[in-house]
Amino acid sequence: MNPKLVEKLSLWQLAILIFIFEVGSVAVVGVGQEAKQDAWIAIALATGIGIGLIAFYMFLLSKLPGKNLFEILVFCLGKWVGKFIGALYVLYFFYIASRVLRDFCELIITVIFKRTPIETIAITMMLVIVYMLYLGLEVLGRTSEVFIPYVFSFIIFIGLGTLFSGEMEFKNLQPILADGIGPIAKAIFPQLLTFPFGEMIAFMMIIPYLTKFKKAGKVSIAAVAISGLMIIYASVIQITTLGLNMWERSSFPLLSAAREISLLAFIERVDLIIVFIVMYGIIVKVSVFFYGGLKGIEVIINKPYRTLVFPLGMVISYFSIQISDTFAEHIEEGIMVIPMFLHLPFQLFIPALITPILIWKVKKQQRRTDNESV
Amino acid sequence: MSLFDILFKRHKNKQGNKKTEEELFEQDEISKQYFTNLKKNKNQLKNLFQDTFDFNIDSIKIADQEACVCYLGTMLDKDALTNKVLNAAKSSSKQSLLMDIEEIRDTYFPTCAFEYADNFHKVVWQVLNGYAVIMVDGQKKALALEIGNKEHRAIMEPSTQTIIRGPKESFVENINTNISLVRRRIKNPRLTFESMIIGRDTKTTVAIGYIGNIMNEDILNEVRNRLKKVDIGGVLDSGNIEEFIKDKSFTPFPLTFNTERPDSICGHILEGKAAIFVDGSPFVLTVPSVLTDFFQSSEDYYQPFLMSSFIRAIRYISFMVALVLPSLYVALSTFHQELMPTQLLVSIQAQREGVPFPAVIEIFIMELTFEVLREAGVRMPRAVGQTVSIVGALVIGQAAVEAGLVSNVLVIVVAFTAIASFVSPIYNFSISTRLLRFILILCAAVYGLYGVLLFLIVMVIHLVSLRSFGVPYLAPIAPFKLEDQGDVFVRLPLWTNRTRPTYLYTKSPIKKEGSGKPSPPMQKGGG
Amino acid sequence: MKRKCLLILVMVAFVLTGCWDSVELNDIAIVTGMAIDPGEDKKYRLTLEYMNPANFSKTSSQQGAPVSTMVQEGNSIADLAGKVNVGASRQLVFSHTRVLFINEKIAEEGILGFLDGLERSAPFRNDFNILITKSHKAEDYVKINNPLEKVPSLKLQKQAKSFAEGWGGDPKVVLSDFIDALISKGRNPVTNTVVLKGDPEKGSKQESNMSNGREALILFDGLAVFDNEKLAGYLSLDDSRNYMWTQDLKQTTLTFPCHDHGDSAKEKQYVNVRVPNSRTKMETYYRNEQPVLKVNIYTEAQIIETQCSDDLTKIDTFKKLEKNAEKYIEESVGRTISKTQKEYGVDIFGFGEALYRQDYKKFKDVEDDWNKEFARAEVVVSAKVQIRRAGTKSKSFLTELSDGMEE
Amino acid sequence: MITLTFCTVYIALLSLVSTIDMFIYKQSFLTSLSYLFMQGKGTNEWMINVGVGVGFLYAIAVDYRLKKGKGSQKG
Repeated sequence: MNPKLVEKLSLWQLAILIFIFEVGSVAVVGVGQEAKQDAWIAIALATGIGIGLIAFYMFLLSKLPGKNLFEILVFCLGKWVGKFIGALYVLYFFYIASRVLRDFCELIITVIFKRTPIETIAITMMLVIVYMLYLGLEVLGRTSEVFIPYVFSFIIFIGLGTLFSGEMEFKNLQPILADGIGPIAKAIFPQLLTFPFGEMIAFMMIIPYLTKFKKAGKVSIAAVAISGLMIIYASVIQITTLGLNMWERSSFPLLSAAREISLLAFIERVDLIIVFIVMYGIIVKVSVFFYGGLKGIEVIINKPYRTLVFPLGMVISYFSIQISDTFAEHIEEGIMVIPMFLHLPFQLFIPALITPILIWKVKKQQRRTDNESV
Repeated sequence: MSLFDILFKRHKNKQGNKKTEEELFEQDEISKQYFTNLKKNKNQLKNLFQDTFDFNIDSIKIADQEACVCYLGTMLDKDALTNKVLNAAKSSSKQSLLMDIEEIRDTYFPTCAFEYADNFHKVVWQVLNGYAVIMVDGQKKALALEIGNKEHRAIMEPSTQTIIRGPKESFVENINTNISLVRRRIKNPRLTFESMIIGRDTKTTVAIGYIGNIMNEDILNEVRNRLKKVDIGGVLDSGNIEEFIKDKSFTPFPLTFNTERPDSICGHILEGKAAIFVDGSPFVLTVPSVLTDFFQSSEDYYQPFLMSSFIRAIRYISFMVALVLPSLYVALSTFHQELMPTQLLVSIQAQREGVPFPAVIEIFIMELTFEVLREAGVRMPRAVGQTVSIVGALVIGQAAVEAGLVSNVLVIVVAFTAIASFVSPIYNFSISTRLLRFILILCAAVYGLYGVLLFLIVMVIHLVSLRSFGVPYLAPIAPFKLEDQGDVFVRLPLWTNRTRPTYLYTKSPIKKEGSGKPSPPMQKGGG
Repeated sequence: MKRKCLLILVMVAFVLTGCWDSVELNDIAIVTGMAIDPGEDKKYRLTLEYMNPANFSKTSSQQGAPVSTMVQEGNSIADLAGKVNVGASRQLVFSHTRVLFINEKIAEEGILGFLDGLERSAPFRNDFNILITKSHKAEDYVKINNPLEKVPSLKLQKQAKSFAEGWGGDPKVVLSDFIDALISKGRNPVTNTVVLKGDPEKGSKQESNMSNGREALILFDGLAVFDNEKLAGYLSLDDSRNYMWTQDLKQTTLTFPCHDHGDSAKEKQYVNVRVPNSRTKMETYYRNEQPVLKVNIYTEAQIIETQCSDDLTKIDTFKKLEKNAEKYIEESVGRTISKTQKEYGVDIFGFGEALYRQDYKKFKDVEDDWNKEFARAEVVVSAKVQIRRAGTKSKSFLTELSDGMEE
Repeated sequence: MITLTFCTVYIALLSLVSTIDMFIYKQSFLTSLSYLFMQGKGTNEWMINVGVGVGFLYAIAVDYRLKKGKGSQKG
């Protein structure tokens, strides 16, 4: 007797998923270094753009309720072209999933383990994700519901902990807007725009499966806004605790910041909290991308995705190691290649291109049904 | 006949339960026909029961008719039988009026609980149930009389789930007594008990108890269907049934709640759950059950709410402790020395000096020893049990440390884990932590804290994928229900708790109207 | 069925892999202190101090010395730490390092060589004190016994903490602060210094714990001032407290004269106040192309001891004492700053950073030779002291005495 | 079908990764593709290769079972 494997998410679960998706990895990796001490301003502005972005995605989805990105592509571009673009999206999602997984493996290897091969981390992590997705999207949503209090309160705790340990120095945030808005603009475009906010394109695969689709827009906008606030909070912690120089040089700034916590002469060395936040954040992120890709394949080959979870999960863990030989290559690709050649086209250009076609086709369809009904 | 028997019957007819005693006998290839000829019936019975020593067929004469009374001598009180039946027979034999079976009953056994058996299956069934069956020659029906006084245990204090404040009754083996214990507490005519017979050989009576206008119909049907599907030789305890109606077998977590406390069963029934009574078992099941049920004791509702909330928090914490403390020890001491405060690390290290085993082996030895001791302590006769605990305490606590086999800290870890694992009010929930603990220790030994975290995540994934009769196992937490939070991690005052658990989708979700907040009497006048 | 397969796979993956990083507690030694001296043939001479856990066990205490040390020479610190097992039996764990002693000779040559390794590697935490050793070899400092704290480095760290909290004499410089100051163009690093009094030979013996007096004692001895990565010179212990006034000093006790009259220090009468709380605001600005360094100190105090006969129940007395205290603080802090300007010409106070925050454009112009600007700057120190209360007695008996004398 | 999808995704990702390597290291497509297989001797990369292998076998097994299931349904 298998439990019913339902693929429905509640609004609350969607909000949680978006929150963890956005905050999980970004809070730890640290973003907006180009903007220096004004990173939080850059993030605030980028959150505004991110809200616009998700509103735009929601607009696309609302034109054809219940259809996901791939079905919209097929609807707009016809069966063959649509499926081809869809296949490119599948590749994009899988590739990003591998990259995200790699981020986490690097963290674990650098921070916790010295001799453990990175490959085992990738595989074990992927097995957990495979197990989760095999049980369905709903399980992902519910697991996140269980963990959200921890993720949320741990991030808050890090802030309070560093504050009460006396490690925060708010003067590190000064001077504000020293070099004008040039650096901020540079930080926003393309880095902050695409990572973390643009990556929400993957939610175009999930939002159609909501129980209450109509309210999804407002909820996801609220979730993006809250996660924006959280990222600002995290970056303020990082900058004030570490100082500008250290922050720019740290691979995992929130971790370095958390290491400064020392309360009651006993609560110290709380690295584990960070590892947990990242770990769960990464699980959600990889799952969402992976799920997006799988759903795309489902549309393309017309078969349920469940049997594909395990083999393709292994492929992702394989590529998480293969995408780059060295950490330097990984970072360089992340800065030079990925935003311009992968993120921007897939997150902005293609959706922007299909918008007019979509509107036109939907109108045509409506007219036809109107005519028929008349 | 008592009230609930009538209710039984009503529902048996209404629902048309297929699983009746007759059907079960058909499986056993016993013929159904009841003859008007007494001899044939007698022979049929004798063939069936063969030469079991306690089966009696005594020929008597009632109202000048050939008759016989058949019964299992071990199942009923022979004195009562003599008083009731044989005296009646004696007194009636003087008359020479032909009476049919209804008249016989009305005349001679007006006070006895009775049932007519119009087919042979019923006759056999009533004999097996400890009735005395009177068969009269030439009649189409037999009369089964309840003589009563079967041996059973008196109601005592619960032995597995003791509480300090609250009712001190517990269920016993007899199903009718158990049902009456519930009935006495819930005086609601919509409280319904449906019975069915399960078990090819034991033919155990199983009853589903619920309140008709609260319980969700879909869940109830699911319960009925699953119980109907149960096909098993013997039902000796509710545990047997439990395994058949679980949603998923491959899980360490109990998917049905069981208790021997009538008050907590009543609480569950009032919330909109179904209770499953099994004859012969003092443990009654309730379904659907969710994880948080296992952290709630009925005493929580009898003590002040602040205290109860605190104790509940303690339970959740000790659940986590029982689960992860040993693995945390392994992970921290063999992988992440840097995460421990210096002083703590030094004192642990100092105690581990000279211990010959790696930390994993050390903790495995101690945990295993403890499990063995616990098992021995449970199985031993009570007189010897003392010895076991003394030996255990000495061997584990003292000698092992002094011999340098294990370290002091480890003893503390194991002892604290063990005590923490006893905190869960329901025993079979604490068993699940025992099993998972060992897996967690393995994970910690292989991957350190990363392994522990990974396994905890897997465990949560598993938990959220579980369902108990269609209700998500982690129900008020995930999917999150704000309305139910008043009785999950904390217990808010009873007057705030106005709704039944929403995850049960009850027919009447509102328990009571109005706030009912207690307040001091209004001040009269002003001035 | 499929799920079971998957489960088995997970189990296999778990069990077959793994255990790479596990190390038993019996196989590690916890490093608590490091000392770096110039090597004889090679670049560095590293002394590691690690604990002997048997000594800390409750049941069999006092087995052997609480710590042992290991000396090696090599060209990089990480290399030395890596091959320490040439002589030590256990793997060393560096995450609990408490103190890093650096010989002043090394510091004079520059300490960039090993800072990166310490910062980059994950095991090192950012919570060890960096101390410059004067007089003796750094190696000796990790060997000096003490009856209260068994581990020399732990003793030093505790000492530093108590000193910082009680008197405000330790700038609490940890690795990240040091590196921050090193990178920053508007600030130069400082660290505390220690000096060894007594005979290190005797002090390193266990027997020395048996006597009441100390054979050898490690004392704090003011600040070491760095010009970028090189040691430029020292400031005295009093100067180091004055330095701390500019850096948000938390607690201290302050002794200042209560009268203006009297010349030599011995003739004067003094008041001692305890400062439980103090805030500092630094401002740097240009006035007619002349940099001005302004320090505003706001502080609270309560009287601990007085040698004067002034009536402590009077508002006027409080006002007078406050004024004297302000004057005293202003003078002494000003003295320290101008001493630094004149002798070393490096900005250890962070005035450059203050300018960076307050006037970013101006700082951009001068950042490359900020130290020169610092040296020629005008110093303005203003203190604001509020004496709140006067301990458990209101009037001193001295007041009564002097009253009686007057009558 | 599962196996086909598996192979397609694998090859497509492989070419994507080598294309990116091509730009990063400024070398020809084939060189970067061969580097993907060449590098990692002596490291633990065999593990992920085994992982992919297991995934591939799994895909074949599922395909086989699906086919058999279909066949028996028809027959």
